[in-house]
Formats: sequence, C-alpha cells, structure tokens
Amino acid sequence: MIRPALAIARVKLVLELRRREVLFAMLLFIAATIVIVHFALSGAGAGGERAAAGMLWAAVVFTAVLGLLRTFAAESEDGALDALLLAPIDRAAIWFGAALAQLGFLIVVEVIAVPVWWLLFFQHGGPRILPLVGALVLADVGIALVGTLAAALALGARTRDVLLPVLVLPLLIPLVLAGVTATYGAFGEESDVLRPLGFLALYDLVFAALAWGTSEHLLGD
Amino acid sequence: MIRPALAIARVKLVLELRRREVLFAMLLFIAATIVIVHFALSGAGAGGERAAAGMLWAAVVFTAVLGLLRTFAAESEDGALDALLLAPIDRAAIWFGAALAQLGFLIVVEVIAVPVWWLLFFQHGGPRILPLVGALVLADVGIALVGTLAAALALGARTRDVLLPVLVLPLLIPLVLAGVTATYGAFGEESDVLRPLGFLALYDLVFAALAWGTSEHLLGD
Amino acid sequence: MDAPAVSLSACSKRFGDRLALRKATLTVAPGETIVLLGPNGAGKSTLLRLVAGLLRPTAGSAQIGNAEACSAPRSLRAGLAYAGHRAQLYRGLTARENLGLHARLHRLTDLDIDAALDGVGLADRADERIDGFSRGMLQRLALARAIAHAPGLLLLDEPASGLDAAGRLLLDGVLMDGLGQRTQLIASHDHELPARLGVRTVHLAGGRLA
Amino acid sequence: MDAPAVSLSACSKRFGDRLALRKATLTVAPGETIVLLGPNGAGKSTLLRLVAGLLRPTAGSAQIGNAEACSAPRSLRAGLAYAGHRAQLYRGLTARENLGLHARLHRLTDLDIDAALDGVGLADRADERIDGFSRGMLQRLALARAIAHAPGLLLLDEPASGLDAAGRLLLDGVLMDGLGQRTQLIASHDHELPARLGVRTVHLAGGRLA
Amino acid sequence: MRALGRPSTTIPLLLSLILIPLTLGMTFWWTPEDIDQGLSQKIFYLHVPIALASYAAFGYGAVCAALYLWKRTDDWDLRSYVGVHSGTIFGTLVLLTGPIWAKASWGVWWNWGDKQLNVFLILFLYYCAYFMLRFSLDEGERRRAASAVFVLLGVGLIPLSFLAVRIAETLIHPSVFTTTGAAMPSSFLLTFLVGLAGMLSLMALLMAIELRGKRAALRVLELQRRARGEDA
Ligand code: HEM
Ligand SMILES: Nc1ncnc2c1ncn2[C@@H]1O[C@H](COP(=O)(O)OP(=O)(O)OP(=O)(O)O)[C@@H](O)[C@H]1O
Ligand SMILES: Nc1ncnc2c1ncn2[C@@H]1O[C@H](COP(=O)(O)OP(=O)(O)OP(=O)(O)O)[C@@H](O)[C@H]1O
Ligand SMILES: [Mg+2]
Ligand SMILES: [Mg+2]
Repeated sequence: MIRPALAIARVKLVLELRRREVLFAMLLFIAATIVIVHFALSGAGAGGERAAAGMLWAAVVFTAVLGLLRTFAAESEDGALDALLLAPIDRAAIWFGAALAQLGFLIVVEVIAVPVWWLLFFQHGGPRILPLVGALVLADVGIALVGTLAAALALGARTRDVLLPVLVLPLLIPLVLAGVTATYGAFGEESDVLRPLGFLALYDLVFAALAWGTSEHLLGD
Repeated sequence: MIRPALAIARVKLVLELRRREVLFAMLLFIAATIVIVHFALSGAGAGGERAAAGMLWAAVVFTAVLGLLRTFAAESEDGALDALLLAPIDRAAIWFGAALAQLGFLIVVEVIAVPVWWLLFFQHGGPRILPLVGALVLADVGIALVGTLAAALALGARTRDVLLPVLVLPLLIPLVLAGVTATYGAFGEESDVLRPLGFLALYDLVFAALAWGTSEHLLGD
Repeated sequence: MDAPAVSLSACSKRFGDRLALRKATLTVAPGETIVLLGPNGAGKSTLLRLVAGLLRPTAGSAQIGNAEACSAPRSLRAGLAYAGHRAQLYRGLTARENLGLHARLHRLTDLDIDAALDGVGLADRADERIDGFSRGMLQRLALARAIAHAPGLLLLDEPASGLDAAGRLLLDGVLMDGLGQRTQLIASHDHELPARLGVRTVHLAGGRLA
Repeated sequence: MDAPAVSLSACSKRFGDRLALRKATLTVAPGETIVLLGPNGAGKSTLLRLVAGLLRPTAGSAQIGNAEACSAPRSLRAGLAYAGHRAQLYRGLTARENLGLHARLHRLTDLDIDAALDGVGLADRADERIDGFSRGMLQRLALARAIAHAPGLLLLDEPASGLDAAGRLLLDGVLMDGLGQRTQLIASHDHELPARLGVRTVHLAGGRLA
Repeated sequence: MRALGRPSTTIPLLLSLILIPLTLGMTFWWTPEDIDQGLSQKIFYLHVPIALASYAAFGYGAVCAALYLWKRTDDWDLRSYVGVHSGTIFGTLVLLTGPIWAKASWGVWWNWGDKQLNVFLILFLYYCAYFMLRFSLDEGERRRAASAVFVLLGVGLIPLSFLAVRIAETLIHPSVFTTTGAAMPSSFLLTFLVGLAGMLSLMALLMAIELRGKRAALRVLELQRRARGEDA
C-alpha cells in the first residue's frame, strides 16, 4: 500500500515539478496573487494582521483548487489510469498516491509563499511560527485528502453523480475558517490557538477514515 | 471573422455547460473566497463597503484564471485545434471565439456570484447598480481578451497550468485597480466613477488592438 | 502547365535535437495520388503535417499551390483536408455537431450531414456524443469530415487504422474515386495499397526520402 | 482440470441506452489463444475491458481464474496484462520512466528495462519523453509494457495498429512465443491473424458472440 | 544574421569605464550633501539611472520583438531576448537599491502607497513571467513568436499600469512622505545626467556581450550539427 502510493506520488510530482522553472513560477504566482489581493483590499484599511492572514489563506485555497482541478489530468490523458487500476495494488494506493502528491505540491508552494508573505507584511513581529506551520500542515493534509477524494469521485462517476464532488468540495470551507482562526491565534490575538488546531487534526482524521473506507469504490467503473 | 468566431464560441460554451463540474468548482471557489475574506476582515471594523468591493474583485480575477486554465483544454485533448487551424478562417477568429466563450463563462458565473455577494454584504443600501455592472462587464471583456491571448501563448508549454496564472496575473493588476476604484465610485463615495470606467474601456481597446495585431502569430507552430 | 499541388524543397523539420525530416524534396502534380511508406518514426506524419501547414519547416520550404503551406491563404486552406493520428474532433459533441461545426467553419451551407454520416456507416449514431464511439467509429467520422468539403488536396495519415474490413473497403472506394480528381497524399503501412490504387509510392526512412 | 483462465457467462454491458455486449458467454482455457474478430462497434474492446476488470458487467459475470474480474485479488491482477486503444502511458515521462513505474507497481525488482526497450526497437529512445514519440513508437512501448511482467493472461486490443512491417513481425513473434505458454485474447481486424497463429477465432457483431 | 551587424563592445566599454567612475566621483566629491536626507540621498545617482536604463532596455526589447514578428529573422528574437534580459537584471538592481534608499529615508523597506514602486513591481513580475514563458516552450519558431507577442503586450501594460495607479490613487492611501523637492541644484542634475549616460553605456555593453555570446552558442550548435551531417 505505502510503496505503490509513494511510486505514484513520485511520478506525479516529477510530472509537476520536473522543470526547475516551476518553482520560480510559483514564486511569481504567489507574488502576483499577493499584489492583487493587496490592491483589491488596500482601500479597506483593514487591520493589517487580520487582512494578512486572510490573504494567506485565500491564496492557499486558490492554489489548492488550481492543483485539484488537475489531480488526475495526467492519468486521464492517455488512459494511464487504466494501467494503475490494472496494477496489483490497492485502489486506495492510487488515491493515496494522488493525495500525497497534492500534499507535496501544496507544501512546496507554501514553503515559497509563506516567507514571501512574511517579508511583505511583517518586517518586525509577526505570528508565532509553530502554530502557523502547524495549522498550514494540518490544513494541507485535509485539503489533499478531501480534494483528491472529490477528484476521484468525479473521475469514476463520469456518467451520473457529478453532484457528489460538488458536495464534497464545500467541506473545505470549515477547514479554511479553522486555518484563519488558528492564524489569528498565532498572532496572540486570540488566547487559544489549540482549539482550531485540534479541529484541523480531527477533520483530517475523520476524512482519512472516510476516504479509506470508500476507496475501493472510488475509481474505475 | 465574426461568424466562425461565433461558431467556435458556441461550441466551447456548449462543452463547458455540459461538463458542469467546472462551473461548480468556480462557484465554490467564489463562495469560499468571499467567506474567507469576509471572515478575515470581519474583526477589522474598517469600511465594510470597501472590503466588500475588494473581495468581489479578488474573487472575480481568480475565478477567471481558473476558467482560463481550461480555455483550450477541449482543443488539445484530441487534436481539435488542428482542425481549427486548418479551417479557412483567420487565426484571429479562433482566439476571438475562445475569448467570447470565456466572456460568456465569466458572465454566467457573475450572474450567480454578484447577487450572493450583494445579499451577504448589503441588506440595505449597496452600490449603484449601473456603474457596478458596467465595471464588471468592461473588466470581463478585458479579462477574456488578455486571458485568452495568454492561454494561446502558453499552449505548447509543458508546465502550462503553472505558467498561465503567472502570465495573466500581472496583466490583470491594472484592471483590478480600476475595477475596485469604480466600485468605490459606485458606492457614491467618490464623485467620479467615470474615470475608472473610462480606463477599463481604454484597457479593453488597447489589448484588443494588440491582440488583433499579433493574432496571426499566436497559434500553431 | 499547372503549378504543382504540393512541393517540398530541401524541407527539414527539427524537434529539439532530432531531425524528423531531412532536406526532403518532393513534387506532387495536381490530381496525382502518392502513397507514403516507411518504418515507424520515419517522418511520414511530420511530412504530412508540414504539407498541411500545421508545422513550419525548420529549413527549406513546403508549398501548396504557390504559397508556403504554413501561411497559406484561406482560399487554399478551403481546398485542403488532413486527417492525422488524432481524430481532431471535440469529444464532448455529437457526431452531427462535429460535422456541423466543420460545415460552419468551411461555409458549407448545403452540406447534407446525414448523407455524410451515412456514407461512413454512422447514420444511426448521428446524435450520440462521440466519447462513446468505438475506435473504428471515430476513424470513420474523421474520414467523413475530411471529405465533407470536397477538398482538392487530401492528406491522410494511416487512414485505415482501426477500420474493419467494410471500413477499409469504403476507404479504398474514397481513394479510388479521388484518383485523378484530387491530389492525394496517404501515409500507410499497407504495402499493397499502392498496387491496389495503381499509384506511385514514396519511401521515407530516418527522415530521408528514398 | 484447471479452472478456465477466462469465463464470461451471460455477460452484458450497457452504456446508457446502448447494449455494447449482450449476454456473452465464452470460456477460454488456460494457455489458449483466441482472436476476436468483428466489425467496428461490435463490442470487442468492451469485452476485453470487462475481462481486464476495467468495466463492471451490467448483468452476468466476467471471471478470470475463479474471481470476478472487476474485483480480482492483487495476485490475479499481477498476472494480467491489457493493452488497449490508448497507450496508457504518462505523456510527460520518458520511455524508461514509464517502464520504471510499471516495474515498481508490479514489484519487478529485476526488470531489465534496456532489454525490454531493445526488444521493441526503442533502445536508442529510452530517455526521451514519449510525447515526442511517433504513433508506432508508442504502440511498441505499450507492447513492451504489456509483456514486461510476463503475464499469464494477455489481452491485446488491435495491437498491430500503427505498427510498420517490422513491428508487425515482432508482434507476431510475441504472440507465437505465447502460444500454449499463456492465455491470449486478441482483438483484431486482421482476418489472416488466426490462420498465421493457427488458433481459434471468436466472432462478435452488434454485441453478440457468434 | 551577419547582415544585422556586430554590436560594438568597445565604445560602450570605454564610455562605461569613464562615465561610471566619474559619476561616483561627482556624487561623493562634487555634489553637496542633501539637507534633508543626508548621505543616503547619494543613492539617487545610482538608483534612478538604473531604473531609466531598465526602461530603455525593455523598450529596445519591444522594438526588436515587433521587428521579429515582421521579418521573422532569428536574430531579432535574440536581440529582443537580450533586451528584456538586461532590463530585468537592471530591474533587479532597482528593486535592490530602491528598498535600501527607502529604508534609509522612509524607515521602511517597502511602501505600498508609492506609485512608482507599485508600477515597477507589476512590470518586474511581468517580465519575469516572460522568462517563464520562454523557457517552458521548446526551442523553435513558436517559442520565438510567443515571446515576441508577450513582449509587445508589455508595451500596452506599462502606460496602462501608470494610468491605473494614478486613477486608483484615491484608494491607495496617499503617500505621507514627501519626495525630494523639484528644485534640484544644477550639480545634482549634471551628476544625474552623467550617471544616466554611464548606466546606458553599461546597459549597451551588457547587451552587446550577451548578444555575442548567444550568437556564438548558436553558431557552435550549427557547426556541431553540420559535423554530424545534418544541415538544418
Ligand atoms: C521604475 C522604477 C523606478 C523609477 C523610475 C524610480 C525613480 C525614482 C526617482 C526619479 C526618484 C527621485 C524621487 C523624486 O524626485 O520623486 C526616486 C526616489 C526613490 N525611489 Fe525610486 N524608482 C523606481 C523604483 C523604485 C523601487 C522599486 C523602489 C523600492 C522600494 C524605489 C525607492 C525609492 C525611494 C525610497 C526613493 C526616495 C524617495 C524620497 O526621497 O522621498 N524606487 N525613484
Ligand atoms: N513533437 C515532437 N517532438 C519531438 N520529436 C518528434 C515530435 N514529432 C515527431 N518527432 C520525432 O520525429 C520522428 C518522426 O516522427 P513521425 O511521427 O513523423 O514518424 P512516422 O513516420 O509518422 O511514424 P509512425 O509510422 O510511427 O507514425 C520520430 O523520431 C519522432 O520521435
Ligand atoms: N463509454 C461508452 N459510452 C457509450 N457507449 C460506448 C462506450 N464504450 C463503447 N460504447 C459503445 O459500445 C459499442 C461497442 O464498442 P467497442 O468499443 O467495444 O467496439 P469495438 O468492437 O472495439 O469496435 P472497434 O473495432 O471500432 O474498436 C459501440 O456501439 C460503442 O459506441
Ligand atoms: Mg505517423
Ligand atoms: Mg475497439
């Protein structure tokens, strides 16, 4: 289960990141995103920290949706998904591999984005690092799990239940809200950063379990 | 020129609307953005109207980018682009058809998103409708023109999905600035809403001209 | 005398480090039919795409009529048809909608789509989305599209692939009908095709015309 | 006696309104080779995909060994190979990387990728991304992948399409070598193939086995 | 390719060697120290000429791009690329010297309220995207054409950005910092002009060297191919 999933995740990441320019492109992308959001909101004169937190999470969601739309793109292109379905591995491994790749992608993006964000908004001070990183990682895990699940559902359910992924995707909103809350907490504004972090962890667990249970039915006819 | 472009635009819209999932993904994205930004700025207590305007425009731009990623997807899938290139039509018509489809798509999304936004933020009052709609439509035209142009440029690229936002976002920054300004104007805060609207129209004209002049070189080998 | 329908002169095409076509020189007279033979990777598809104007030569020139293929005027493109390895169809549309788009782009106001589909045995599948079509059905539809606008220059890249016996007969019929009527350039692995049609062959290997 | 390698019983497959396969009943003994013939849209590909477990029967059953194909245990899938109309390869990877992934998923620790590529004439193209491959080269790579893990059950859907003369010889060689060694089910439009291999044919038309 | 001529390196080299040290000398020993800003103001003679030189390079790149699309001669593509490349290198310098100055005179590294900064940031992102585009496409005609079209779009973007930022001035909170007064002592102006000439020469030198290098690399490739018996 783990080894094939890793093999699949590796291939998918190689496909995404093969060219080193991609990392550079992400940096540019994040910078452009932050500039746009900044300009859009600059008149609002909102509290710097909260606005900054919102901006970070909006960028994370946008990047995630962008990544998720492509999750199984390489596999549908030339029927490569058939080869994965035929291989002597669990179907869960295919979904899990895709989720890992998605997680890796998100983490790579954030490793670039968060320092840029930090530099732009907090020349002195800034949030506590540990809770922030914790919130991001936990949220990334959740996004990757749920998002890949939705993508897998969309793939298998070609004919009919287009609605299913649409039901799954809104589940990302609570995740993001918890992320924003945790980020506020990391500024020391709110007292307990632990509650949102706990929520994120719980969320991840619940959906990991759900995905696991249903993964046999996710892909294929 | 116009007739083939319309034929192409029609086909693309039919395809998009048959595949509902993408439309759903965008609506979800808009909803998520609005909720997040709302939440992020809720504590700030700053001018609610301005924040609302910023939110709307950030959501519009990022949704547009998501849509642009799919612009030539149907054509690349099975070599249908070859058929368009071989047809006895100007290459500009291909680009223009795609831009029209993109415009239609944006308008469909906004027809749903703007009322939601309105309901969430303005239970009484709200911006003047005419300038707001004018700004959105003018901006949509610009986004469709410029975005489709960039999508055509990125067509042969291997890392297309990362590349396209990077190409488009800097080009759209002036548009967002003017759009936000026009929306402020629509609240009656600033006297002249005409200047930003004029700018949007100018933007559309400039890029329409540039696109027109270069369209022979956009597609094909 | 007429200008040649197709003429390549010292035409080369490079993809990165690979020379897919090396200084190919070839003249096809109007109305002539040529079968292009050669092993896998010989450059047949590349040659056809150059003639169709979908690729731009790295060096030399590829002309149709009197114009460079990749920048041929619309009037010349109106008389050209190319069916390659990929079906060039919109997966999400029905067979009828695909031909309808083709007709609209080619301004064929009086194209009888039902007749065209009937000609390739797809009359009863006209209103089905083609992503449910079988391999051979797609190939038939691609063929129907290629001849729908009565092209004067027909470029076919392995048109028989995926076709059943009836389909191959149908294809042979189309090619026979075109003999002398239009210029035809056909890439194929069927070594009996030239004899069946009674036409000239051109051999390609390693990007070189033999 | 051994369990049949493949057995369909009253197996039907419906896509929307269309019955692609109607109550097909077929038994293939271990080591037997069968050529599946039939016109376009007959249901050949559907039958093969049912046997491969990629489709789930609408009614009836499709079994390999003693298990339902679409939920066959991993041990059974390890001995299965299917090459269909699409190449099932990652366009963005090289030939070597594609086979490498296959080896890792099949836990073939000692697969000699160079030898496998050499066997289909792609030795010198091993480290090229396959999106630059020609049609026939892709088909060769798909074939190499299908036989890389020495399957006991080989399902090939028009394996000769796009292959040049040498490639078709190579394919015939592979099929010959497999005679009696493994169960082979081959969909084809080549009516001489059964005679060349000296094996049984099964005819399909309109979703019905004849 | 030859027909387009060899760019001279000697003249810009000599000019740079003379003008840049001269600017430095004038900056530190001739111009009086600014009353408000003190020593940190001296970066003006570096910062602004660099910024203007980068605009000049982008402009050159755009002209060459248009010529490429018109003539389809590979060398115009090279020149256009070299122009944008040098412009971006100088732009990076602007983004380095600017914040240093900003820190010294405003006390912050970046001021979101400043027009020039914002516009320059947009352009910088845009031209970085140019490199992304160029290196994601395979070498060949299509890449050259796409690069050229993208550079030409920049010609529209630059004035539009200035205009947009001006129009949006009301929403980007107006700068609380005053810029250096309009009245410039003539020693300032002269030093600045010398500095500008120096930077433009340096830019020309950079572009000439890079163009030569790129042409040589192409020539080597061509010869290698010929040696392998391929001529195209
Ligand atoms: C296109 C790019 C740029 C151009 C053409 C440019 C030009 C100039 C000019 C002409 C001045 C003189 C001030 C005046 O008289 O108004 C100046 C000042 C200054 N620039 Fe830039 N600049 C550019 C980009 C930047 C950037 C990216 C920064 C980065 C933070 C920056 C930071 C500064 C600072 C701090 C001053 C001093 C302002 C003051 O003394 O109040 N500039 N720049
Ligand atoms: N887009 C591309 N990128 C890189 N190499 C390419 C590309 N297209 C073709 N080639 C290479 O050019 C050569 C000729 O390819 P082409 O497709 O023309 O062959 P072909 O004669 O049509 O072969 P087949 O019979 O297999 O279809 C091959 O070596 C192929 O790998
Ligand atoms: N995914 C699908 N959706 C709808 N219909 C389908 C689908 N797949 C196959 N069909 C239909 O089922 C029938 C059998 O298709 P199949 O692909 O099995 O034919 P085939 O014998 O392989 O034909 P060919 O020789 O052309 O490859 C056809 O009528 C086809 O249109
Ligand atoms: Mg070919
Ligand atoms: Mg089939």
